[in-house]
Amino acid sequence: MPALLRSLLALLATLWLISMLTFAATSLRSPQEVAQSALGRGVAQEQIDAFVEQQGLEGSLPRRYGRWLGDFVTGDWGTSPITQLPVAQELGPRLRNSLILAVVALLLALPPSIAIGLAVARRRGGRTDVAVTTGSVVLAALPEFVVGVVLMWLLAVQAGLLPVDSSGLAFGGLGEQVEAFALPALTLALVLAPQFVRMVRAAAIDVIAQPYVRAAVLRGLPARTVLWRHVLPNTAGQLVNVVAVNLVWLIGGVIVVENVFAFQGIGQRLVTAVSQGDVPTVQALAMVTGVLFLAISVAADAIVARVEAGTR
Amino acid sequence: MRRRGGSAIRAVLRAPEGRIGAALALLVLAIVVLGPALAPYPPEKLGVGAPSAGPSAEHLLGTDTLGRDVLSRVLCGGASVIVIPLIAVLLAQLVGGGLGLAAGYLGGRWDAILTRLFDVVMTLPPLLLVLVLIAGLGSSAPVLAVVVALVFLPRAGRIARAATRSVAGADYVVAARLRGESAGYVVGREILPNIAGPLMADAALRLTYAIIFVATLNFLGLGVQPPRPDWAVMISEGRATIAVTPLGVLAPAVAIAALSVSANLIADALTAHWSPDVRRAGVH
Amino acid sequence: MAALEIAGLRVGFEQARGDVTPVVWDVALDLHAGRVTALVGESGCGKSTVALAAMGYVAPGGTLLGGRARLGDVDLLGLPPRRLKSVWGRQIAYVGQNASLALNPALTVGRHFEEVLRRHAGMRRPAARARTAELLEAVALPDPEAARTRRPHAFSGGQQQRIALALALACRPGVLLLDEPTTGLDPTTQARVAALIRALVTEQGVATLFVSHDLGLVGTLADEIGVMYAGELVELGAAADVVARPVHPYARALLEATPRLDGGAVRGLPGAPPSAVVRDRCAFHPRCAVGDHSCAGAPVILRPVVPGHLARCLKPGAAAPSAPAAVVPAAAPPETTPLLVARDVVCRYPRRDQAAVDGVSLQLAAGETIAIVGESGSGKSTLLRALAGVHPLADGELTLDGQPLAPAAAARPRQVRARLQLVFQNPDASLNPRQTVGEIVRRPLRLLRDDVGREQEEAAVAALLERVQLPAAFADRRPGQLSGGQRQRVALARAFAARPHVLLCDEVTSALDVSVQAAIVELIVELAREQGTAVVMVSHDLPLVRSCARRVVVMRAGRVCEEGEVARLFATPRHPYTAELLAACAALEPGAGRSAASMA
Amino acid sequence: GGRGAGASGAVAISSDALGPRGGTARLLLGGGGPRLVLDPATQVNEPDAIVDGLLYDGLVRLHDDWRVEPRLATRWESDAAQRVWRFELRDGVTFHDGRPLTAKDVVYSLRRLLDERLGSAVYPRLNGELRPDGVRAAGSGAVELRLTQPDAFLPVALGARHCKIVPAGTTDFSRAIGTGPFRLRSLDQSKLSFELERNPGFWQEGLPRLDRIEGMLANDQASLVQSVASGRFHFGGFIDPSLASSAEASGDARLLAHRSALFNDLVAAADSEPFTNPDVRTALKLAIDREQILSLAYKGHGSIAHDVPVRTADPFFAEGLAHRTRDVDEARRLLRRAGYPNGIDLELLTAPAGAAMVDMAVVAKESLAEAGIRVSVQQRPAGTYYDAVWLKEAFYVDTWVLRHPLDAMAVMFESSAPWNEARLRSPRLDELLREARSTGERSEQAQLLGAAQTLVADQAGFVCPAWLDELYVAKPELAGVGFNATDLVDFQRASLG
Ligand SMILES: Nc1ncnc2c1ncn2[C@@H]1O[C@H](COP(=O)(O)OP(=O)(O)OP(=O)(O)O)[C@@H](O)[C@H]1O
Ligand SMILES: Nc1ncnc2c1ncn2[C@@H]1O[C@H](COP(=O)(O)OP(=O)(O)OP(=O)(O)O)[C@@H](O)[C@H]1O
Ligand SMILES: [Mg+2]
Ligand SMILES: [Mg+2]
Repeated sequence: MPALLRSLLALLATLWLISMLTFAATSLRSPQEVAQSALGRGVAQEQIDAFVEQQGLEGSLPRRYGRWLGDFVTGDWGTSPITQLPVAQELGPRLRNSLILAVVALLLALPPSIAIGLAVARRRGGRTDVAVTTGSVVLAALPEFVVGVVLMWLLAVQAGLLPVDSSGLAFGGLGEQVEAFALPALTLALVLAPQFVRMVRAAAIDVIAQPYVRAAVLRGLPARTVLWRHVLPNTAGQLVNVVAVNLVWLIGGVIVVENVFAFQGIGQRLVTAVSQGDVPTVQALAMVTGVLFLAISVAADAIVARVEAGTR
Repeated sequence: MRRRGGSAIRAVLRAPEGRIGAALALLVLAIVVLGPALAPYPPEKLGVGAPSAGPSAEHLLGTDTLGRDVLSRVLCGGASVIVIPLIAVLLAQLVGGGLGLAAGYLGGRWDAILTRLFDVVMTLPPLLLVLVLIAGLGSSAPVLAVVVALVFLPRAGRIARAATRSVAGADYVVAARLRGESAGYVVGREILPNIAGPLMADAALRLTYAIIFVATLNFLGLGVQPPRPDWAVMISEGRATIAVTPLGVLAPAVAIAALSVSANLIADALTAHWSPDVRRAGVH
Repeated sequence: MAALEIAGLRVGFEQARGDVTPVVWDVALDLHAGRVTALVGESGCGKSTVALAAMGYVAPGGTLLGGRARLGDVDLLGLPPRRLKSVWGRQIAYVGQNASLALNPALTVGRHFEEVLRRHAGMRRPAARARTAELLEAVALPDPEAARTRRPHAFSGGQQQRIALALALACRPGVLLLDEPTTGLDPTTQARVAALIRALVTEQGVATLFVSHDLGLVGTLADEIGVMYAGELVELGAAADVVARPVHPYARALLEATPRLDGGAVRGLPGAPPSAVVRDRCAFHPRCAVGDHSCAGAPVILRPVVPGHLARCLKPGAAAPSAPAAVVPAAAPPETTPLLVARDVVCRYPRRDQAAVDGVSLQLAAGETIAIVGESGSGKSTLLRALAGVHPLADGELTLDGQPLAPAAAARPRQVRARLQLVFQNPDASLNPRQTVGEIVRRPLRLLRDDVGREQEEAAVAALLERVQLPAAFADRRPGQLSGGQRQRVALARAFAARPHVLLCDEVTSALDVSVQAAIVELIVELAREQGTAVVMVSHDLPLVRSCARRVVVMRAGRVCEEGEVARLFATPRHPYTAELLAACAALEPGAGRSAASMA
Repeated sequence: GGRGAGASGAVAISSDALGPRGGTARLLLGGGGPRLVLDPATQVNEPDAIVDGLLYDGLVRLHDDWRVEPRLATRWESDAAQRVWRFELRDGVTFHDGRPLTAKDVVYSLRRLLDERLGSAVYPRLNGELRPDGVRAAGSGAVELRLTQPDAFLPVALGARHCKIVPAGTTDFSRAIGTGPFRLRSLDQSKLSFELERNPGFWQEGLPRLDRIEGMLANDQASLVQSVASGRFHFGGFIDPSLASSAEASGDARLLAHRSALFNDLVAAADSEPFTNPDVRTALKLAIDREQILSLAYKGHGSIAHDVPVRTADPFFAEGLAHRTRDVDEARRLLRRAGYPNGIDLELLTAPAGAAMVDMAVVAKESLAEAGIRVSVQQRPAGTYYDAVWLKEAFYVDTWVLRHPLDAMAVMFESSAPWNEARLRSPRLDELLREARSTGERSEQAQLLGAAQTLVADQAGFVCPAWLDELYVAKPELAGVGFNATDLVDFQRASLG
């Protein structure tokens, strides 16, 4: 299918540009500096030289880029100079954790948001609608870490219901593993939900105003049928788009929330890697996140196309 | 919809949420501007009270672990989360908006190139992009402003381009071109007045995100560094002692919330006024 | 006994906070089985509101202020919502304006039928399917079986309208409410759907309300016509009577504003209707040619003028004093050298194989008015934009006064730009909402006119506004504060400010009501004659064209398929497509016999 | 000559002093690096020390009072010149994989430390006096160390936590084969978590008491206390002193302190302006308010220090130093004399790289200001602090853990020491330290080290206002946790009640 091929090529081109951008941004420091900061306390020049060679820091920037890209696509993501671990191996489990976290948060946020959004759209302008709308504007404006810290205070410190952090993820039984997800996922869901509610509401209001909805009502169909059969399917396309768009923010949110709750995911790793100057890890994470994000966008586009196939 | 006499301020004040937002914003701004003068103690002065003390008459919000007055620190801690986002958004709006306007007006190859460029930058999740850049550039207030501006630049550009395009195709612009108006006139008199409103609403919305953004970077320890008082840094530092001195975290949290919420309320009112149909999802 | 008896219907809408403005007042209508009652009037006079309120439905923001709608022995307006829902779709059915919007794009056609049949007839799927096929066949939809599994977008506008009609008839309702069921369809399709409706109504004995703004159309279709103005019925009578002998000045004005294929003159109706019900005097008085001060004194009631023909007028049937000169096509100018010539013009859009304009040649003499007609998408607008210099030519050439004319407006010298002016279809989009009328009209003066100095501009603007019959004070208004007709006048003033030699008009009236439309056409013809301007008028409205142009060019799929003098072409079309166009229009002419409408 | 002894073979422990056997203790260790280093010779951070201390054993172990406890060595002695040392090894000790401990293993382990390329932290301490070929086996049950210059403190040096004994030939430390009380069950470097289990063949009978230890490294100070208080962990540390009160407030956990086990110091490098002038260095020491730092930055968890890396309670502490008091006027006078009549502006760098490092700088700023030393505190990211700042900048905060006085001064102030952050170049100090090493006489040692401390306190650009306790939180049921100068925390006798 040429359309698919074209979008795939566009995707690859974008990825390539991302890789250049990332590589350029992380290669601003000279190899010497990188080695110094990685090796730390009083090192000999020989060690620095060895490091530069081992990390593939010698040669011109384009050559280094070429080498790095070649290695990257063949699965060799380098070794973190800080942890001495192969980057790919280190990121695997963290990536899994982060993905689960994102999915859990999404599942936590989406269904109630749809229900609430549809409900208030139906009684647009009512007191509940105003309350929900204003509430979502307020909630949407709160930084993730503020929501997270407040939840931590309420649920963990005051009520003692949940652990304050996600260290249960590293070991501990299933219960502790599950608990480890609770606060981060809840925080993310709270940050996402207002966006979703607003979008569902706006989309549903649009659809409800459509003549075909009034036509359905005037055919004597019950309200439930009208809402779920006639309104919801027509918001689906927009909804998928909204979810896809919000996933960018979800990725950002995951980074923040992981750092609030010491959750062992890629976001936490990214921030430490940035502050430690762990270049290979930062590069790999940028690429992984880029791929993930693009995959999501493409998937969303495909779904939207499918959903809207019938509706032009 | 009547668009006449619709100065942004009046548009904001007309909507109830806009009024609340404006009041809140004024309050926060007053705190930031007058705070240093009002602070009962120097914000960095140690041991003005017993460390980690609860609220009292002398220390309305208690003290932190070094015995500094939390109230004074809150009063003095808002500068960076206001100034840096403002500069960043201004930069993004000027540069990105300018480019977007050019792309939208010129169309053709320039449009294609710029749009593609915007798209590429936008494919990187914003926080990731900022972190990557900070990894390369290090962190300081100017770097922060530029980096955040860079994140928002393509978004501002896209909006400006879309707005320009929607107007550039309008018959009245065609009419102007048929008359042989100069590009300056067409852009300045025919296009800009019609997109200024939406762009302003968009900038206000972006400001909300910039505030969240800068606060988040400060929180992650990649922005403003202690001991300078800063709301997000206070939260980050106070998190550990939240059980003992919750006010040391909750007070700056409320301050940040007030700031970003007020910005968002204003943005919301502006959006509702200028472009009731703009899908906010498409905006960021 | 009437199948649906509407009496004393009053509806209001919440305008500002808390204020309810009445928009429909004391409407009374009886619908009888097997008969079509039409409701006509200008946009916003409350037709749709009446149709919906007759079912017991008021759009959000609206309130029912009073009245009855008796269906058998129940009053729909007194029913609780639950009961209403079992009546809707079963005993009384509604088809909304523009069927393509009235069918849910996410559901298959079959699904729409299934839902209704299950709900009101308790039918299971197989039974519902059979009934669906039967219904689709009744509305003459090709291949009903296959149609069931497709979604609405897979059908043309006319077919969608048929589906919507079939859906309304699914449960054999006694009453059918149709809100402008043919608006937006091209004339040919319009005629077919109208004929179908008529046939079904007669056949199934349904009492039908037919809402339309087209008096010509309903004259051929309806048994009875109600004319609405400002939320009130102003005339009600047998269709033939109302069309042939309208008694209310408003009904007469509407009829006179409707262009006729036979070339009869159209006359515009100045002014605009009030936006709310006027109860203390005759609402039409400010626009009325025959009324006097007595009309403004007291409310006027609807009363019989002759038996069975009611009107809300103190001077029913009075002739207008001295009818203003009707529009007459410009006299044929002496055969001089052509002013504007297009030779073998080809225009394309990116990523489209088919050229939008495919080798069109055209000649325009000074002072001449020609019309370009053709169905939607035939390339009329593109051709016009190419002439104006805003669409690039893929091939061909243009000359003005024998001199080659640069294809791009930007490349044309200033004087040349002044000589060609373009007026757009939609006056909303062609005026910058952020500029005042004064600024809008002043720009071409400054840019394209050497003879008007800065200090004379203000006077010139005032003069131009006066010429298009707008008060000089309007110079300070912005487009948002004007009505559609007024905006189009501003657009004309802007075009004439440059003293053009050629005026290019792209469907300048199709966004306007008939009444306004006639006035604008009048104005164009008058100004053009005054200044000796040649006019190219693009339209898909044949009768309108007939009333103002001397020569017609018929386009189809980017090519000219016939060209000729109006009289000749309308009398003896040579191209089968022209004939088809004419036939469709003829079927919709006021007064055309019902037999003509039954062609399907 | 130096001499030490202990019973040979299995060591019996009177069991009544010990808690019950069994149970799994969970540790949450903060202050760690990005990975857990299982090679004891190159270990870096505190969690490495604690975990490696459980997995490996050294020849000796140091207590806070510099008592040298026999571990894998049962006896040691030197010749009169303090040049040739002989250590006798404990019988019947086996590694986790069942191999018996031999002199070969000890020789291999010690020689590794002397390899410059390995970069062990004890290398600078031993490098000057011991070459790899100076380490020899003396039969299978003893080793002999021949020094190039006298060192009476060699057993103390070997009590460093890096000097653990590993099987000869080990290059891969991922399995952590040692002779310690616990052995490694699993380690997940990406999660920074580990599981240890009792070493059934441990040479000290009856120990350890715990069956298992699970732990993880916490990257986040903030949640350490809460995590222990909420019951998910039995033991957490280090706790920043600023969090001590919250540990005390959160009912169910108690605070444990390894008294005065570390210090933060201000480094004023003598080779950079304005610290080239000794008056400026001395002004800093006179102006700083030690009490304030102890009470505010350290919340009282520590003790006053006197600008030497030796605690007041240390047997080698130079008494006279304790009588020096804060003198702001004198500090001003010195500054005037140095050419700063209007005071001086300084930029002090710090990082959240160790307990209270930032708070210490912030508090120091206060008292220095009173003497006209106006400090602006600049916080740098912890991750790159030791690369970008340490040993490079002029004025910054550093942190050290407790060392033996001689070790500490040798590592920090000897002219040739690579970690001479203060840039002290004093032949006299080098001489004093050399002499102290070469005498076995306790009183002479004390006198020489005392003189060295006085010199450091007078001259070095090294401002050390207070010692800081290493703080931990523990659940009450965890008993028997000990502290020492080698492994920091010792869980050998820990038990769950
Ligand atoms: N939902 C609504 N809210 C407020 N006012 C409304 C609403 N719907 C209709 N109106 C007002 O009621 C009046 C009658 O509207 P209605 O739609 O019945 O007119 P119409 O004759 O059907 O016009 P058209 O030919 O344009 O369909 C108008 O003035 C309109 O502005
Ligand atoms: N911007 C565009 N991009 C691509 N194709 C276009 C564009 N505008 C018009 N077309 C196509 O060009 C052809 C001619 O369009 P044009 O607008 O000239 O028709 P028209 O006769 O004016 O129709 P209408 O009566 O609907 O205004 C049509 O097939 C149309 O689909
Ligand atoms: Mg209507
Ligand atoms: Mg057109």
